[in-house]
Amino acid sequence: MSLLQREREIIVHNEFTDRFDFDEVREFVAGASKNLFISHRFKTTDKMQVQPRGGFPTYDKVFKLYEEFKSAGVDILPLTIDSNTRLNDYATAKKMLALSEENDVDMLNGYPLINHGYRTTRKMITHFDTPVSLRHGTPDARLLVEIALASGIFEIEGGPITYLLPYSKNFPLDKAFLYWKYVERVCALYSELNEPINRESFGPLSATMQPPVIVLVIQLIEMLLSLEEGVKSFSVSFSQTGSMLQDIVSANVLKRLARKYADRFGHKDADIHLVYHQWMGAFPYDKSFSDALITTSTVIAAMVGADKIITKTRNEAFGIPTKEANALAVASVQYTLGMLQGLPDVGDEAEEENLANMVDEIMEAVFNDPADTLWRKVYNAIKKGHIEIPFSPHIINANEVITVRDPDGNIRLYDRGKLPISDRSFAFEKSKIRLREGERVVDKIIRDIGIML
Amino acid sequence: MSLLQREREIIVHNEFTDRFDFDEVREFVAGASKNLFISHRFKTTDKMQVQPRGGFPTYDKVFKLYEEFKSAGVDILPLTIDSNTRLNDYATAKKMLALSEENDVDMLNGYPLINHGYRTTRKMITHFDTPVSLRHGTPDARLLVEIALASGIFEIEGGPITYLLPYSKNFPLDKAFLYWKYVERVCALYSELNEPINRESFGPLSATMQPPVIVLVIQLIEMLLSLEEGVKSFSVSFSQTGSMLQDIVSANVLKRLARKYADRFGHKDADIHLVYHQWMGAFPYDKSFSDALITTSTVIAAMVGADKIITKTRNEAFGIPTKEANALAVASVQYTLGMLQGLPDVGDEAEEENLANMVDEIMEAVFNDPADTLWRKVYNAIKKGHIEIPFSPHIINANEVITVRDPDGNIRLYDRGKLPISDRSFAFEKSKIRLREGERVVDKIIRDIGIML
Amino acid sequence: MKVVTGVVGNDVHVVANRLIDISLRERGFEVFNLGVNTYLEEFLDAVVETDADVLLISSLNGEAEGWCRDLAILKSRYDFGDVVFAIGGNLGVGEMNPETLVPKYRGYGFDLVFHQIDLNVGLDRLEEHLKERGK
Amino acid sequence: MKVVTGVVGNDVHVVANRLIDISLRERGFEVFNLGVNTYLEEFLDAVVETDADVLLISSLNGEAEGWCRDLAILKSRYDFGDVVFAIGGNLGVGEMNPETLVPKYRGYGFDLVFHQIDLNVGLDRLEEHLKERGK
Ligand code: B12
Ligand code: B12
Repeated sequence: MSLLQREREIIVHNEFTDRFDFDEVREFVAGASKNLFISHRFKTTDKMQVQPRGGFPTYDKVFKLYEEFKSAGVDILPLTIDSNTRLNDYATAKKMLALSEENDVDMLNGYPLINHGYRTTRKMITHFDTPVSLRHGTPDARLLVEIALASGIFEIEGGPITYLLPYSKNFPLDKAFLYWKYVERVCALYSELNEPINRESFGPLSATMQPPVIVLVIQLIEMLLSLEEGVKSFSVSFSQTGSMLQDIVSANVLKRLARKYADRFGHKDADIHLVYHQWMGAFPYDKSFSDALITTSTVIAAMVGADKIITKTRNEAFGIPTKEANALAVASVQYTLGMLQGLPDVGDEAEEENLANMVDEIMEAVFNDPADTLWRKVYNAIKKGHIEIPFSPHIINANEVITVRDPDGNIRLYDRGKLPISDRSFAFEKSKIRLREGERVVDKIIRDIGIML
Repeated sequence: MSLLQREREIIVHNEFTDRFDFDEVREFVAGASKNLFISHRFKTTDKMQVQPRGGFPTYDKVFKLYEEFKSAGVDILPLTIDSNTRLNDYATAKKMLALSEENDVDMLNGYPLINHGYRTTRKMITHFDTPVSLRHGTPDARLLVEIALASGIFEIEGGPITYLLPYSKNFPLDKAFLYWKYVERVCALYSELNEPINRESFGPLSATMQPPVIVLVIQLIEMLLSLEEGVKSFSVSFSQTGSMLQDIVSANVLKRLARKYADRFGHKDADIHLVYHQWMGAFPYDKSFSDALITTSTVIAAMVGADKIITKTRNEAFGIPTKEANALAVASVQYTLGMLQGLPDVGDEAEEENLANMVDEIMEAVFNDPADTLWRKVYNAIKKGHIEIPFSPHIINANEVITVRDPDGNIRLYDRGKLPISDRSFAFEKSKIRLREGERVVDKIIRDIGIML
Repeated sequence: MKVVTGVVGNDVHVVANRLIDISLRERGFEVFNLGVNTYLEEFLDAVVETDADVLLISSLNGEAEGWCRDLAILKSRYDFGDVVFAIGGNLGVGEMNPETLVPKYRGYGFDLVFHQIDLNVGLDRLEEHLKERGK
Repeated sequence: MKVVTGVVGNDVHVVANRLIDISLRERGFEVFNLGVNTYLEEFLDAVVETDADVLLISSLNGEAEGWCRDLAILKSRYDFGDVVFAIGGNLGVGEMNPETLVPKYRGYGFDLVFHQIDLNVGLDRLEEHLKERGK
């Protein structure tokens, strides 16, 4: 028995999981309907795939949610996991699930997949025969991913950085890398049986004033860490910045560099996709404004040429959306994509060049770290502050980079912290910034966070 | 007394108008608040001006509509006239107004301005102290415009072609030119007293498969006819075509050529503005889709750099919108414009060149007509089919041009009819068209009309 | 079978009218299209003149009611035998409840009333109706 | 005046927390910010340790109820004197009616409850409340 297999047996053997039958699961994956694989969908259509977010505590509510989504014309179904499960607190999740089932109130903000188990969940997934994407935010997702794959969920979102720095306060970084290595390897293993399992990184990060350079670096690194373990289908992603041009520039550079770095590391056979998240920051309380924001995001997604769009809802500012509000957004996004025609091909040479330079500079600094493996180099880079995420709650995050918006809404580096970018690149960023006479940077940042309100 | 003044006295002396006091009106215009002039607004702000459509039969309902618009953040108020008044059928308008007032049901699709009169209407206009735009569709608008200007409405939409070919079945064309000449001259006269009166052409035409070349030619001609009479502030306009790129191309070419032709004819001092109409064709019956369409139009308007946007509502497919639905659109468009940032500068050289060439070709053909005045040249051009409007109900319209959409949604000339455009330009258009195997052109046209449904 | 069609009143919405013209012809009707901006009397005269089987009126701009309330009176002046009277389009100003609109127009003398109903759906129903009447 | 603040439970929404930290300092409070992912016991311990005047809890991800229903019991174990207990953010899962939410949290032992209320509005009300209490 391989070391990995031994670890897997330990992981799936716990008080919250019914007997996990590896052979049965292998067989299930090998024979699973192609319709469950987003990697297969990407190969067979050019249409931008529309995927909402969503998950409820109980099986029945998720089932009804999926029905609602299907009738709204969804392309990819989501399964959002509750935040106790994300923090591996299955006991609390269990308690809250019981309360939710008894009282018909939602005491969890997502679906506690471990507590429901794969046998039950698989029924639902195969019933809908549509790709499902696992949305969580879990640093240690080993058990979660085993149960998800066994359930027929063949897209796994996240990564050791993107699901850690924005989602955790003190989870150890090195553990996260190792746990995600496990996830990648399990995904790679299953990928050999049928269509590839798709892995997707979470580009929105903390969804607050994230400079594209940091987003792109982290996307590329998580992609490389995943491909390195044998994953063959990977989605890089980012979320609406607030500037249409910055979104276009980000997409153009990300597409180009993802291919470049994948090829450079010998992964020419890997499929790479681009995912666009509708605005991930603070939403307005006026629901018709939220509708307008959602449509605007959709138009931008079409302009950047995303392969998939992840939608928000008009209820975003208020709380977990009802299934109706959620389905409404799906239908409206599909409508918009269907009627949008004649999109121009846009770019900005100077911006793209500077962004690509900054990304390359940081990537080189990471590669030049003397550690032996890529994940250790990245780990060191984060510890050194060569990589950091503004508004991360994590204690290891450097918290030195400061970003503000330029007059066109582009997010710019105001303080580069310890990011290893050249003076020249940084000067380009700085040159775009204009502060009002006497305005304090913190007030500017508060305004810049709230641009959609 | 000038000939014009004698004509004016005859016009305003009729059974539906209370004594018209020219001196008092002159004085009123001379002393009117600058806030009533959109021409002044254009000079003092860069913000895209948001203007809905709207009009109800009774004074009270229009007053409430304006209140609703103001609290939604409107920039320019509309006054839409009912269709009996448009056809100078003031007697029917009067009857229907009485029925509307008695029964509290709207028996007219707009405000019968003649029947209300300028003394009453002016109270409302000055109360709101906001520019008002007159939307009608009247071939003989002489009386209407006198009453409008006397009421404090300082923007007059329309023109001898744009308010005739799409709006009338058999109104004589030469009369329309002469009646509009009157309108231009009255506008020019008042323009000397205070800020200029703004004239605006109606680019949407019949709002159905209008090829940009025809729209642009007609915009330029109506602009020249107006400037020729002394108007100093003019807005050219067009409506969403269904292809983002075609909108951008149209705007770029229209802006450039409007300046070029204005200058060429010695009107260097005229201010020219660009107005964008949200989708003017058939709207979907799903109101949230209409919302999405409205937001998409708004994004495109921002990309084309319009000075003013004219909004639709989520009720468009159903009927005259309630004031609430109308105000909702205004608020949502303002929200979208406020949050949209980082718009790229887009264009398409080949498309712009071909469009400009076609426009120039038709313009030259018009100028080369041997008639003595511009309006007669244009009149002849329409009679010859050198200018025509697809889906015009007018009996003089040539009805030979056929347009279809190319795969990117651009409206293309499939049959150029008698339009005097060169083989080379036409070949460019034709080369873009793709028909499905065995598809009949009429079925394609029906599909192409209904792209937003 | 002969159909007189057109758009009633001061209404210039011609797009549906063009499509109706084409669709009726394709369905084998002989079409007399009076176009937009046609008054009720003109429609009735044309029905008489052409000896039509169907009068199919469109109205889009919301004015139909004002123009059609007199239909019953006008109908009583001639003998239209079994001519089918149909009206379609957008039959009210503002958003209307079809459940109150339809009976109202039937009261005016229309056999078939199509408020905001697709052209082809409406024409299918017209053909059924004609069949039922044994035409 | 001393304030203990942070985000309760398994909640990682840190943005408001950073802004609250800055705003409280600007208003002259001495701030002990426990950050995100803080449990109720840790908050209470910190209040005791720092001898704070105010405990200001945030919750954004909708889990507050699960974590705060035990406050009354915990409060009864210590003597908190006149410490002001405030909670704010997004206090329910899904869209909630503030009229049922606020009394519920008051029942748990909070003096001030700010559901979906802007930070500065909330802090203004906190200062008023402190004044009223003669602090
Ligand atoms: C950005 C964001 C994230 C980022 C957070 C990054 C980070 N580390 O901070 C990311 C993407 C990582 C994220 C993750 C998740 N999120 Co989140 N997130 C948001 C979002 C879009 C904006 C939050 C924000 O930063 N706002 C800006 C700050 C300045 O404002 P604020 O936090 O809203 O707080 C204001 C007030 O509440 C007030 N306030 C806050 N605390 C206090 C205290 C007092 C005393 C007072 C007076 C006022 C006050 O002050 C602020 C300014 O006015 C909101 C939705 C929204 N508001 O639009 C959802 C939202 C808060 N998230 C939500 C959820 C559920 C999650 C997840 C569980 C994933 C999921 N299911 O989607 C995970 C959470 C994981 C976890 N363990 O907690 C839900 C909460 C649901 C509910 N309450 O019903 C929301 C409402 C979205 C939604 N509609 O579903 N999220
Ligand atoms: C294009 C358009 C115009 C163009 C018309 C160009 C032209 N000459 O044809 C222009 C811009 C000039 C215009 C002008 C006006 N319009 Co207009 N216009 C429209 C719009 C956007 C689309 C109409 C269209 O072409 N649709 C495509 C065709 C194929 O479909 P259709 O006409 O809707 O008809 C369908 C069905 O009704 C059915 N049908 C039609 N007739 C019949 C008959 C039978 C028997 C059957 C079975 C079916 C049937 O078949 C069609 C296909 O399914 C509609 C709103 C909408 N629908 O989105 C407003 C609309 C019809 N217009 C309206 C109005 C009020 C006007 C104006 C008075 C100006 C104003 N106040 O805004 C003027 C009219 C002047 C006049 N004298 O009539 C209103 C009518 C209001 C109401 N009923 O409550 C509408 C609904 C817009 C609105 N919400 O305010 N308009």
